[in-house]
Amino acid sequence: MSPCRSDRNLVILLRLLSAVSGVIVLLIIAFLLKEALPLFQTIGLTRFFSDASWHPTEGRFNIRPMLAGSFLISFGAMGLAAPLALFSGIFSLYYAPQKGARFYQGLITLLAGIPSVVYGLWGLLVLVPLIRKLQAPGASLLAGILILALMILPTIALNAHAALLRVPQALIRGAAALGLSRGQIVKRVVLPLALPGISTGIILGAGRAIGETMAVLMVAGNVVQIPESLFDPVRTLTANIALEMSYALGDHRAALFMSALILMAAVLVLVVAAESIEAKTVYE
Amino acid sequence: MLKILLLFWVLSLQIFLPQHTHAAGKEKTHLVLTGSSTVAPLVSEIARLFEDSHPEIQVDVQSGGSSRGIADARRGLAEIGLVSRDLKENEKDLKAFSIAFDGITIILHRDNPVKKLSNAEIVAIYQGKIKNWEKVGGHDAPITVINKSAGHSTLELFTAYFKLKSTEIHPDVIIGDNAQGIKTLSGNPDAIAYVSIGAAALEAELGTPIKLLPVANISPTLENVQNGRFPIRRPLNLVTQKKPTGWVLRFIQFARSKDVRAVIQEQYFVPLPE
Amino acid sequence: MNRLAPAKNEGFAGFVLWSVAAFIVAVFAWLMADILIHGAAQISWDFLSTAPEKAGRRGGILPILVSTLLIMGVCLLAALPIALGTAILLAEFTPEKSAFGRMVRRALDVLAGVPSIVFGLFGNAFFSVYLGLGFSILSGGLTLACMILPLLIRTLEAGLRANPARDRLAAAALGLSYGASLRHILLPGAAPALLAGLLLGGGRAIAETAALVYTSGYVDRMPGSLLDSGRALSVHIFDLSMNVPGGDQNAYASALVLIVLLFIVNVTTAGIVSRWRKTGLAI
Amino acid sequence: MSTVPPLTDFVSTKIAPAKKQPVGLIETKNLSLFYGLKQVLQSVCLPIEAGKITAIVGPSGCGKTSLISTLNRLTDLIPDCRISGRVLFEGSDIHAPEVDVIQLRRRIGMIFQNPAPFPFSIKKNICFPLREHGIKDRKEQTERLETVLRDVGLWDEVKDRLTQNALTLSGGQQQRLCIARALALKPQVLLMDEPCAALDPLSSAVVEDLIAALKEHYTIVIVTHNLAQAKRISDATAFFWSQNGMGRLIEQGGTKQVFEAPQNALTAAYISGVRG
Repeated sequence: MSPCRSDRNLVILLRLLSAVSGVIVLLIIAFLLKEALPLFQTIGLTRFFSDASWHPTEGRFNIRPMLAGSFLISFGAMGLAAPLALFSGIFSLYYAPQKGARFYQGLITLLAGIPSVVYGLWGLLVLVPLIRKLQAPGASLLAGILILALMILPTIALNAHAALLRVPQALIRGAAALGLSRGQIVKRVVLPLALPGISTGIILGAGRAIGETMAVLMVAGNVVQIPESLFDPVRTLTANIALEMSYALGDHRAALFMSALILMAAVLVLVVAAESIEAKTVYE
Repeated sequence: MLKILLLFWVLSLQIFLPQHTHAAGKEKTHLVLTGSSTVAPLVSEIARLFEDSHPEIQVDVQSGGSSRGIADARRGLAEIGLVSRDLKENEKDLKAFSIAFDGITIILHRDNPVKKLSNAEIVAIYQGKIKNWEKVGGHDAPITVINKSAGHSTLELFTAYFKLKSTEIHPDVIIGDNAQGIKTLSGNPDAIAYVSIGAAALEAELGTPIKLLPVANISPTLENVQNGRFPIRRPLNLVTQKKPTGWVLRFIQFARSKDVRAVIQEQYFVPLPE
Repeated sequence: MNRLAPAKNEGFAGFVLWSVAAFIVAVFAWLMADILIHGAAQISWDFLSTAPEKAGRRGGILPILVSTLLIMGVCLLAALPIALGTAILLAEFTPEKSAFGRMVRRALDVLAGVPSIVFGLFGNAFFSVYLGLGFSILSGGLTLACMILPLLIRTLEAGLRANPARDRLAAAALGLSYGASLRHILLPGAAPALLAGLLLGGGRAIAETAALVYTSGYVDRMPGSLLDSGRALSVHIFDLSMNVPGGDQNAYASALVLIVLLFIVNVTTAGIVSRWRKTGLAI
Repeated sequence: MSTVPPLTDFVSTKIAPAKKQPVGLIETKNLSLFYGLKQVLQSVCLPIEAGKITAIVGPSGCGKTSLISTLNRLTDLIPDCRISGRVLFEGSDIHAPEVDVIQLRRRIGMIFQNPAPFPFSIKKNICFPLREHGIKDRKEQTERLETVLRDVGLWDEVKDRLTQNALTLSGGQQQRLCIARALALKPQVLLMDEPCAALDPLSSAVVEDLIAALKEHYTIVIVTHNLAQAKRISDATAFFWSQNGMGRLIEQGGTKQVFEAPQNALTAAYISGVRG
C-alpha cells in the first residue's frame, strides 16, 4: 500500500517503533556475544567439550554434563508428552461428546497458562518425595522429565488440536461419505494431513522444553554429572545459568553467556526446522 | 481509538512516574548490600534496626554467595559486599570489616539415629566411599550427599578443613543458600549437609527437624565458636571497594556497635569481642 | 461438526483415547487439588494485606503483589506502543509473503523461542548493568517487555489482518487517509485482539520467574519507586519452596493466588473475545 | 490537478473505437494492469462522459472491477499491482506525483458489490468521513446527513434510529446507506461495482431506480452482469471480454447502438447468448 502524503509521518513513526523491536533482537545477540566473546577468544570452543570437568572458578569449562542434562530431560519429556498430547487432540476433536470436549479443551487452555514455578512447586513437594520412596535422592532426571512433560503437555496438546482443526472439513466429510469409520478417517485422512502442523507444534514444544528453567531447577537435583540412571540428579544448561549467574565473574560469567548462546542456537535450529515443515503444508 | 489508547497509555504513565519522582524528591538514599547467604539474614535484621533510627535510608539486601559479595562490591553494583570468610590474597584491594563470627557444622535429619561422625567418616561420605548409613551406625539407607554450589565460602572452608578437593565430591543434590540446604535436608531423612551454625541453630529453634553434629568432638555451640575451640570458624565481613565514607561508614559502624549484639546472638552468631 | 459416527469395531482406539484423556485430567486434578487444599487454608484477607515476615514463613504477600503488578504494568506500558507500531507496519504495509515481512517474522519467532533465562541474562547485562538501572522493577518490567513482544505483535497483527478487506477498501474509496482509517476502522476492529494480546502478555508476565531473578531481584519489601528492587509473586513461590524451611504453606498459598490471578486473566480474555465476536459492534 | 499534460502521444488501438469520441470527464489511455506478472487488462482506451451513466459489461474475470478500481487509484492498495498507460481525470493524469489521492477519491466516490457500511451507527457512517475531510461544523454535518439520506430515499426509514448500528439494516438499506455516504462528500463521479448483485430482487429494483435518478447530478460508471439492467439505465456501454485471462475492451458506444447494432461478433454473440 503506498501511503498518501498525510500518512507520511505516521509511517515514519511506525518504522521507528518496529525498528525498536528489530533492535531488541540484535541487542540480545550483541550482548550475549559481547559477554561471551572474551572467553571464546582465550580458550576457544573445544574446551567446552574437552575439559575434565565443570569447575569454572578453577578454569575448567566442560559443559557436556549440562548439555546431556538438557538433552535427556527435554527429549524424555517430549517422548512422554508428544503422544499424549496428540491423543488428547484427537480425543477432544473426534471422540469426546460435544460438551465434554468444550470443558476438556478449556481445561487444557487453562493448564497451558499455569506458570512453570507452580509445576516446580508441586514437583518439589509431591513428586520428589514420591520418587525418593522409590530411590533416593528423589530430585532426579526422572523428576525433571515428569514435571517438564506435564508442563509442556498442554501447550503441545493445544498446538496439535489447532493442527487437526486446520484439516479441511470438506475432506473429512468426503471421507465419511465414502463410508470410512471414525478410526479410519482419523488414521488415514486426518493424521497424514495434519502431520506437518503437529510436527511443528512438537518441535516448538521441544524449544520450550529446552528453555525451561525454574520447574527443572526445582526438581532435578542440579548435580553436574552425566546421569547413569533415571534416578541420578542432573543439571540442565538453563538451571546452570540460573544457579551460577549470581556470583559468576570474569571467565565464569562469560562461560554462562556462552551457554546462553548455545541455547539460542538450539532454539534457532528448532524454529527454522519448524518453519520448513510448516512451509510444506499442502492445504491452506 | 488511537486517541483512547494514547490517553490510557499516558494516564498509566502518570500513575507510574510520580512515585518515582516522589521518591527522588524525598531523596531516600539506597544502600545495596549483596553477597554471602550466611550474612544476608543477619544483615537484613541489622538493616531493619538501622532504618528505624534513620528513616531517610533504605537498605536492600540480596544474597548469592560470598563470591557475589566480592564481585558486586568490585563492580560497584553494591555499596557493601557480604563475605563470610577472610579475604584472600588477591582480594586485598577491598576493605573488610568483621561484624560477627560463625562456624560451619554438619547437619543431619532429626530422625537420623547417627549421633556423631568422625572427620574420616565425613571425608569418606563426601568422597562417595561410604554410601550407606549402616556403615556409620545408622539405618540401612543410602546416603544423600548435599553439597554447596561453587562461589559459596561455606564450601571453600568445608573443603579446606577436611582437605577435600571439590572434584572428589560426589553430591546427590547441589544447594545454594544455607536455608536451601536445611530445607532439602529436612525433607530427606537420609541426607547429610554442612551449613552455617547460625543458620542451622536458628532453623532448629524454629522447629525444622534437623540436628547439628559436633566436629572433631567439639559441639557446635556459640560458646565454642566464641572461645575458638570449634575448628571451622570464620568471620562474617562487610567489604567495600574504597575506604567507607558517609552512610556506608555509618552503617558499618552501626553493624559493629553494641546496639546489634542482641540481634547477632538471636541469630546464633558470635558478636565481636567487647 | 467434527463428531463422526463411531464404528463398532474400534472399541480399542476409543478406549485408549478415553483413558489418555482421563489420565491427563486426573493428573492435573491432583496438581490443582493439592495446591487448592494446601493454599486455601492459608489465604485470608490478612495474607493479602500484610507484609511477609521471617523470610515469608509468616505474614502475607502485599508488597509482593504490588511489585508483581508494577512489573507487569511497566512491561505492558513499554511493550504496547512498540508492539502496536510493529504490528501495524507488518499487517498493513508489509505483504505477508515479502522478504522483509518474512525476515521480521522469523526474527520474532526466534525471539519468541528464546528461553526466559536468556532474557534474564540479557536484562541483567543490558538494563541492570549497562544502563545502570540495577536490580529494579524497571529492569524486570523492561526485560519482560522484550519477552512478550513477539506474542503481542503476533496477536495484534492477526487482529489487524482479520479486519475485512471491504472495510479497508470502503475507507479508501471515501478518500480517508490511512491514519484516519486506522483510527476509526482498523484499530477498533482489532480492539478485541488488542485486549486479548494485552491480557495474554500480562499473564505471561505474571507467570515469569527466570527472567526476573536477575533483573528485578529478591527484595520482599514494599517498593518505594520503580528503581527499587521488587520480588514478583512467582519468584516468591520459588524462594519459599526452595530456600525457606517451613515456607511450603505460604508457597502453596502464593501459588494459589497466582493461579487465581491467571484464571481471571484467562476467563476475561475468552469472555471479551467471544462477546466481541457475537455483537460485532466495535465502539 | 491544474496542469494538463499533452495528449498527442495517444495512439488508438485497432479494437472497435467509437466513431466520434468526445473528450470524456475520465479517460483511460492505453491502460494495462498487472497483478505481479499476470496481466489482467490490456491497452484499454475508454472515455467516460460527464453526466451520463456508463455501463461496463462482460463475463466474469474480464477485468471490469480492476478497471474501475484504477479510476480512483484503489489499486494502490493491492500489493504487486502495476499499471501502465494513463488515466486522465478532467484531462490530468491521476497517477502524477503531485496528485493528492485523498482529494481524488473524494471527488470520485465508489460503491461496492457487497454493501460495506462500517460497524458504526448510521449517523457516524456518514459523518465521520466528513469530519476527516475537514467538515467539522456539526450543523453542516447534520444537514448533509439529512440531504443525502433523503437523496437515497432512506431518510424516512431510518430517521428515528440514526444512532443504531448500520449493520442492523437490511442489505438494500445498507447499500443505499453506502451510496449516501459517498454522496455526502459531494463527488463528481460515482463508480459502482455491481451494486445490485448481492441484493434481493426487490432491493435491487429500489437501488436501480436510485442510480437512474442520480444521473442528473453525477457521472456514473457502473459495472454490471445484468445486461437488462445496463440496457435500462445506462447511456453508454463498454463491452469487455477476456482473452487468455487478459481483459480487453471489445466494443463501446451508446447503449442503444451496442445492444441493437453491435459491431463486433463477440459482442453480438454475448448479447444474444444472454438473450436466448
